[in-house]
Amino acid sequence: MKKVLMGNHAAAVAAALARVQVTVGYPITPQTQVYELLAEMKLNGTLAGEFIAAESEHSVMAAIYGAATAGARTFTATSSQGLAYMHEMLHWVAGARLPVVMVDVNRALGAPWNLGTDQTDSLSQRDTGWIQIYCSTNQEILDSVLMAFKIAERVMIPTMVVLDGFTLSHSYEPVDVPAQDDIDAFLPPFKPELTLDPKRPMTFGALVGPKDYLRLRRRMAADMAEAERAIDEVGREFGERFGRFYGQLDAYRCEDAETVLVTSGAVGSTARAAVDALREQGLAAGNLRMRSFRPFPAQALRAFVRPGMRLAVIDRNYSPGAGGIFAQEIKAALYPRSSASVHGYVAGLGGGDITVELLQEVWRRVHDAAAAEPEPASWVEDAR
Amino acid sequence: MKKVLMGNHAAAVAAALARVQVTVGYPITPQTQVYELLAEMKLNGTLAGEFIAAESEHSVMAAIYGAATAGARTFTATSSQGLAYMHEMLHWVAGARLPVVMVDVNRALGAPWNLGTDQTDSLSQRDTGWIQIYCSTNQEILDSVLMAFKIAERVMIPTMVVLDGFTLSHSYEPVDVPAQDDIDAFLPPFKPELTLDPKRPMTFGALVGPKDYLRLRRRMAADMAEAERAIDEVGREFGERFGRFYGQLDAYRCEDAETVLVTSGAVGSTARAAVDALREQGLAAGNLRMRSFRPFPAQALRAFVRPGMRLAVIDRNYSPGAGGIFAQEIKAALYPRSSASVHGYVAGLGGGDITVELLQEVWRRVHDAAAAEPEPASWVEDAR
Amino acid sequence: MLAAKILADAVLRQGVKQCLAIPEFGVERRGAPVTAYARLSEKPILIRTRIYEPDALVVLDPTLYAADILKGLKAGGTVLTNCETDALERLKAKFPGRTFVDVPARRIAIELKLGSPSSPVVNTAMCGAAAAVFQLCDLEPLLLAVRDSVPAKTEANVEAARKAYSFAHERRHAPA
Amino acid sequence: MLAAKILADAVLRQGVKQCLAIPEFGVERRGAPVTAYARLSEKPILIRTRIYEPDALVVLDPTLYAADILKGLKAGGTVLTNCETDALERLKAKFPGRTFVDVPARRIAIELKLGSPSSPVVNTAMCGAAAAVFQLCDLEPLLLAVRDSVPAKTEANVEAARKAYSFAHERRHAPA
Amino acid sequence: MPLLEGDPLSFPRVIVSTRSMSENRTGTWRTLRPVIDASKCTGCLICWKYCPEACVTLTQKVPVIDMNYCKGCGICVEECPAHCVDFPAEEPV
Amino acid sequence: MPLLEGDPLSFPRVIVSTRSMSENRTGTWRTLRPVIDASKCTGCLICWKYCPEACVTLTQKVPVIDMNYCKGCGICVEECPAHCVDFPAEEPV
Amino acid sequence: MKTSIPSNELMSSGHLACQGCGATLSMRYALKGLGANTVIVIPACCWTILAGPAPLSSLGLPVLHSPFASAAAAACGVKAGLRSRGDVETQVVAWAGDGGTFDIGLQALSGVADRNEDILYVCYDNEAYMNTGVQRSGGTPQGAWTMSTPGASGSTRPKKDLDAIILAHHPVYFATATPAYAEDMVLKFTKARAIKGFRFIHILSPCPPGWKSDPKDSARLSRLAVQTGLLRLYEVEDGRMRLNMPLSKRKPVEDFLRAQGRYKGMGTAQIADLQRRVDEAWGKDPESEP
Amino acid sequence: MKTSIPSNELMSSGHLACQGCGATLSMRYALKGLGANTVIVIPACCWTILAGPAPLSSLGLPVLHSPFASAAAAACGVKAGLRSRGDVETQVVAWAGDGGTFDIGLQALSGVADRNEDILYVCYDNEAYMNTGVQRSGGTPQGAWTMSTPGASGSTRPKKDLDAIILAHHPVYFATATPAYAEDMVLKFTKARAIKGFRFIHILSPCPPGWKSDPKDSARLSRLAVQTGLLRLYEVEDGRMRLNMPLSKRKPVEDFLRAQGRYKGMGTAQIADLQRRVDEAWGKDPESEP
Ligand SMILES: Cc1ncc(C[n+]2csc(CCOP(=O)(O)OP(=O)(O)O)c2C)c(N)n1
Ligand SMILES: Cc1ncc(C[n+]2csc(CCOP(=O)(O)OP(=O)(O)O)c2C)c(N)n1
Ligand code: SF4
Ligand code: SF4
Ligand code: SF4
Ligand code: SF4
Ligand code: SF4
Ligand code: SF4
Ligand SMILES: [Mg+2]
Ligand SMILES: [Mg+2]
Repeated sequence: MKKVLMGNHAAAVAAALARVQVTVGYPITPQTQVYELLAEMKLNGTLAGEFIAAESEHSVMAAIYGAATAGARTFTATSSQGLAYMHEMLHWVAGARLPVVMVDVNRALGAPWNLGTDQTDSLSQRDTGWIQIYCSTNQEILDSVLMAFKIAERVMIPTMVVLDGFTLSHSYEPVDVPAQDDIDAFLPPFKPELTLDPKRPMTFGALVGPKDYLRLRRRMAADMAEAERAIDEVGREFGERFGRFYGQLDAYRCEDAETVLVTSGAVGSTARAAVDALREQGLAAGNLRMRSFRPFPAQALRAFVRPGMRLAVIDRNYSPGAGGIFAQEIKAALYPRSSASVHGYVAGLGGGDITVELLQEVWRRVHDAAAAEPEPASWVEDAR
Repeated sequence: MKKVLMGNHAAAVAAALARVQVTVGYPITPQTQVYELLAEMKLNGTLAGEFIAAESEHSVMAAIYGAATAGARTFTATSSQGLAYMHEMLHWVAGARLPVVMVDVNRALGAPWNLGTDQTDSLSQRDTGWIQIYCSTNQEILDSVLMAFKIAERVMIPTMVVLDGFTLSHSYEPVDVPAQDDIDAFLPPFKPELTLDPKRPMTFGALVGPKDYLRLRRRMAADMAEAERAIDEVGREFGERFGRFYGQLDAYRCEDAETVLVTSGAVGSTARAAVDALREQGLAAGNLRMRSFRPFPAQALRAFVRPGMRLAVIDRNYSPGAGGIFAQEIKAALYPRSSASVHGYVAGLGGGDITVELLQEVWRRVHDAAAAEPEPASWVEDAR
Repeated sequence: MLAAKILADAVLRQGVKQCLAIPEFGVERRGAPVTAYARLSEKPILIRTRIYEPDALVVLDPTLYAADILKGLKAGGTVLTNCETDALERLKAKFPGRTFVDVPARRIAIELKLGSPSSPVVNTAMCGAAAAVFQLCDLEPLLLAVRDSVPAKTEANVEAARKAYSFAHERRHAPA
Repeated sequence: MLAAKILADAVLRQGVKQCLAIPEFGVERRGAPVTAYARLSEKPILIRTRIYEPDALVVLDPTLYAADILKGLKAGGTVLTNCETDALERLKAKFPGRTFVDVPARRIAIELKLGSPSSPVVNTAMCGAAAAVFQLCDLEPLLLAVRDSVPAKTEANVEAARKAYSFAHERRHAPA
Repeated sequence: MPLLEGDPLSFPRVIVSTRSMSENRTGTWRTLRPVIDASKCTGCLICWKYCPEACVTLTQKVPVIDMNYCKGCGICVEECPAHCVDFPAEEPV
Repeated sequence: MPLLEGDPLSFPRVIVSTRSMSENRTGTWRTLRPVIDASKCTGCLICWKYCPEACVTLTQKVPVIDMNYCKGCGICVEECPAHCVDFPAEEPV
Repeated sequence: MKTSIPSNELMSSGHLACQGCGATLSMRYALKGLGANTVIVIPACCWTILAGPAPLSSLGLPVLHSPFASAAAAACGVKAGLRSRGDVETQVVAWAGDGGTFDIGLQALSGVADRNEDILYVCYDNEAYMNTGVQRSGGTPQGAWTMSTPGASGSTRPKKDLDAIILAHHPVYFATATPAYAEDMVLKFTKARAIKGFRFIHILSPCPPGWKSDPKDSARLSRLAVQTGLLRLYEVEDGRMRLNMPLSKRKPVEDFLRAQGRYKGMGTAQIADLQRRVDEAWGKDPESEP
Repeated sequence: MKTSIPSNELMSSGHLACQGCGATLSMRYALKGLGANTVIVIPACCWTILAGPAPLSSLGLPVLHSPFASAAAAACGVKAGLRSRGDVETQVVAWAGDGGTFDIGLQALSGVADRNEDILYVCYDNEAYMNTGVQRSGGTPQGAWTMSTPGASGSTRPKKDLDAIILAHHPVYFATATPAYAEDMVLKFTKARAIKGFRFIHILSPCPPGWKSDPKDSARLSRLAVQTGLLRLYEVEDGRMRLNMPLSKRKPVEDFLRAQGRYKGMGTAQIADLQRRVDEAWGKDPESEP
């Protein structure tokens, strides 16, 4: 059934449809409506499981940690400073190999205070061991949250579904909400092997030496590789069931594209309008949307890139002393096999609009650049 | 004067010699002796400034934030979970452009618990906006803390001096402790331009819109570029004053090396023994020690690498879904200009020894590899 | 924002067009002026940015015309207002080439006891007017959308939307 | 670890060799057995790992020989012990080809009231013995190192180091 | 066009606030307008005391409300012991 | 040699503790050894009660101390109301 | 001037508070008491916005914005920093909402109180997370609606007893206040300014959108909270408690509740119950800690 | 059997505690009272080590290790998780040191208490950060030496009044305990087990290396803490306080202090002062909250 939903509500509705058993939450702009709708659904019975209103985000993730180890399917949502405040717990939950699903609504980190969308909050969690999926529409938010449970539970890695603050979180658009039965068929109950159970006492998280620690992390690496497959396979299964297909990458008019706008999040949607406009001008433009960022889709990307292709990477994020994070990781993934050139553009930090006009300009700059030789990241803006 | 100091004490002594005005601390293995020695020095007057024993690391960095904005030279030290717990504040302090100096003693992050050295704690702060310097001896710890203040205050970026848990933190070796007068000449008092002062009231950290936010981050990027220079220049000045020279990179027997062990931290010291051993066997081995990681020394690295060179990168850290972090960032920095091949090796996570024998084996593997084509990171261990 | 949501919902129910409603980003404080954007199209809507040159404008707060909110409006665009005073005439004079439609949303809200006289809640009334003026949808889907979106004082709000819709509908069909 | 630090300090004062003292990594609990390593060299010490095949061993706790701590010791290596019982003879029989030097560190510590009889603190005495047995340094730098490193009961500790040094020094010079 | 112009080093490292918020005229928020009846006013200053906008000025016997800032909350209307503040609807500009 | 061997997927995702810590014999920590004088013992079980190692067993009239675990803390010596626990130095093995 | 309140205004007009905001009144009075030689530390809360977006400021003093959980620690850092530079005079004030005090800021606050750091901590308590649009905090009273306790019964848990928690730390000075009693509030800040060590002032601060009340009622509600006995105005100095506003006759709590939409779900039984509890608390021990 | 203490041992021998560790005694008794149908959540503290390195465990129950600041929240998560899967019986216990309770875990603890989550929180209080080698915590008493308060005067701040802080949250059950009174402790855990809602037990737990005491004295010191009146054994149920160990005659506090090296720096004047404060506290109100 189609409903007009804001992005935050799409996330909350998906969690309820996934029959989460324990939800924990805490308010923060621009995520708060996820939390509020969950509270409301708990009250009216739409959300069946336990609902905990924690006193801080660190405790949110700690409670999730306890609940997930006890065997429950768990969900939460946060943003920006809240995500950063739970950083210690993010590492912990990943190391504990718990298939938690969390929504992060992108928002810039301070100092100074800023409420606008900015991916640095989620991307700066890139080493915590979470799968990360970036959404471009409210429909994709709902679908991705549902798929996230299936992916996470298959590889036992927590999964973060990321959406742009305001641009998606607060925008209303029609979203197709699948029927509960269909979702139940897609997503069976969570039945973990090892849980906290007095009948089968075991200890979780106890001290290990370096030999075990190394092997646990290598196992995690192997499961991350498996997650690359899982994202594609679950996306395909989802498509077969619900008619909307997803994968690690999402290419648009790239077959013969010479220069490709590489985007993530909602910019991926606007970029298609830019590509359409460029194509109308007879230019060989394409858009590659990076849906997954962790595990980094290195293989898929290498398969996608053709020699001589130019990638104009739009980073609505910034790692000080390194540059745009997508551009950096793309370069590392392509090193040294590819003759494609990678051109990094930092734009839209702190909520600046990344407009169709801006994207076209960037595309042209990259396409027309004298040499294929990349410069350090350029900083761009739509001056309006 | 030479003194036998454990690595942690070298750090604390350096902070006192730098005349820090506000020190805040909290215990955590293997950093605790920094905290304890500072407390003792405060008691006996060797540490002149204010000393706050906070109730958590988040508050440590919050208090540092307040003190630094009030215009004080500030110092703290932490490790692992403690560093992770202050993650939100790390972003904040960097955004606030405060030249805080912090020591991080590397230790693995949980789950599960592990106390061994592992760089993932500091490297997973790579997007927070801190300068990061990695040390290989206790002498270098002391020297780097002193230099860190000078670098940080020049570019107004907080600086993290990183040392290996136990391997350096708890090892005793002779350290040359410069005289206070010489240090005072090297490091003048901290005199910030903008501070909290009722006579000149101003607000720090207030909400900004996207246009300002973007420009603030671009300014940070420019200062990070400046920091690359600052690390080299301050290292040179330090060398001229004290006879020990430092820079972003530290190359050993690399002039004619065909394959280079790329290391960081204390492994950089052991790697020289491995290089010596390989050279004795007539092999063209070299060692490149990455002293700075943020800003990433991309330019210096590109200048260092020769075509056809093979880099065997030892990563005592691991980013799930991406691999070893040094290897990843090196690849990105070299893309696509260099024909050097980069071979990532993950080793020693959670405190495993990275021995001379292991390093030689890795070197040989890379040197003898059939093709220069890199594989995904290999996981290695000294089985003893 | 609720108004934008209601309109998007009504448009969806009508079944012809797509609608994407986007808020102004940032700090929202009760009583402070806020902005929102909506795109309507028969094709899927891809662009997810602010609208810099809107085709139409709806102004909920009659005291807000001092702000230069009208400057981006395309020539030939339509403005839906809530003035009920001769201020409207001054506006028309100031912005020639735009069509102004004025709706007594405030009076409707006060009549139906929506909000308090000091701060009447006009959003559902203005929704109704907008639906009619910009031909977004028929009355029925509009009222269903209002009913689904407004949990408190539902019927009064539905009634407000209906009244304003009718008022504006007539206006539109009346000779200008 | 304090013992290792004192030795490193004494070696530095002697001025000939370099010393790097490394602890066993991980959990330390009062009363539980712990290990530490030290490297000595006339050149700068680069290697910063555990020592898997030491040239020499110092065992502070006489009850610890059950643990297989001796297995890595190179043949021809030296073990400094603190047994004072016929257990020493059993050890010698079990590990032929190693030199054993036994020092009454426990007795010295109890005499000087270091620690309690139930857990005497033997580290300074063993330091003294090690300095002598392994010819790390002269008596004077050793005693200075102890004095600088031990804040409590300093003089008693200095005395313990001196006694053990003398004892071991004689032993080493006596026929084996 | 889209490249950020100017030397990045010419932008400040932090933006401190030094200008007064009074540049922001909040009078536009007002939908009702407090009007003091000077004839009834006792000058008790209670309206000054309780104004959250700090926009009632003391300069005269009868307080003056600065309409550039008054948001029309009505506290002065409610609290005035002499009931001398009227509260009609604001006129659109 | 240095490459980690085996399929990474054959290693567990987490290592849970299921075996008892009693595999760890803490008797080696002991430097003093509690010895109960059976003739004086009243069987009051106070030594059992206060043993932090839970290594005093109840199976007999006179409690038996499991020397595999006893760390020689001396609490039983101190607390025994009959003063019947002796505490000589431990012998090296 | 018919009031003892100083006329200088350190808080400017033009700020972004909602109409009838009690938190602005509170700040206005606080600064009158504190004077200009003061640094204010503000964690995430409505005042993050009210203090003004850069480069504007509604406060004529140095202000430090800090993350949500960090007000107390940041303030003690500022104090140490100033002291280390020889400034021992400047007052450092942490100014936080109930969320940043009862919930996410509590740990840092407790630490600072434990160490008796020389700061004044002010909690302006509007009884919910208002800046994010009214969600329950530890300061939300039982029965109050919020967006996260949306049912008719509202919040099911009683308000956390922050005063008792703070008093357990034996602050050198503690006081409660509310804007209706403006002179009292100014006096308390003037007093607090002169004391060294850890001080705490707890302000009940009306909030029209969060309380679902009419903006014009903010002063009235603040007054009613005291007149009904729901809020006691008192001070604790060196462990000695002093009631500032003894009540000979209390108004029914209903007067307070009925003027606020957030209590709409409270039935007569619940109101009677609350009335009974207030009566008991006052009856038992009119001069003791509430 | 001359004791009421159950003979089953859920805590095994072979653990890694120092000789004479009071925290192991406490755990041993606690589990005797709680029984096997219990999950234990342990944040960073000595018990992180004592519970055993993987794959060993000294506890015959499910155990969850959690980060330092998170014990209470993780425990309430476990409870919710179990409940969501239909298990409403299993007890969930957070077991934390004083550092993890007075300091870094306080926020989560207060949140859980505020929400009246159905868990039992136990603080074994050895009065310092012991696992990191004895640094001052909020639980460290005035005058006690630690590695971070190394001077002769030791810690200059009084011990944080955790009991008052917790009691301000009105837990359904609260008790103090110490291992010398083993039967009392077991009883309290048995009792707590049967109650629903937020419960708290505060254990004073001797620690030879941290207290600089002889391992053999651990039971004796625990007893002396009570006999000198420094520690009161009491319970609070539904707001009613009950003293479990009324003292007709108290021993001098000096007996307790002198047996511990950490108080070596306390001179006779300070000891007399402490004695006076203890006398006052007991004299004033022997049955009230300490
Ligand atoms: C770590 C973190 N979590 C959440 C937020 C979002 N946040 C900002 S202000 C606020 C509410 C503040 O409530 P309160 O302290 O009561 O102040 P009020 O807004 O009511 O004045 C919240 C939840 C944040 N900024 N940082
Ligand atoms: C965030 C964080 N900070 C610091 C530490 C280091 N740490 C581990 S245990 C501990 C001390 C615990 O003290 P307490 O809670 O009193 O328990 P005890 O060790 O005394 O039993 C510390 C500081 C940590 N693990 N995590
Ligand atoms: S209506 Fe409100 S803002 Fe205007 S003057 Fe009166 S009190 Fe001030
Ligand atoms: S409150 Fe009323 S009477 Fe008093 S000064 Fe104001 S307007 Fe005049
Ligand atoms: S000495 Fe200690 S460990 Fe040994 S039996 Fe007695 S009480 Fe137990
Ligand atoms: S305490 Fe003494 S008397 Fe009692 S059982 Fe033990 S040994 Fe026997
Ligand atoms: S929400 Fe409440 S506290 Fe915040 S500005 Fe508005 S009235 Fe003031
Ligand atoms: S340090 Fe203290 S609490 Fe920790 S194990 Fe040792 S005796 Fe027990
Ligand atoms: Mg609030
Ligand atoms: Mg402790």
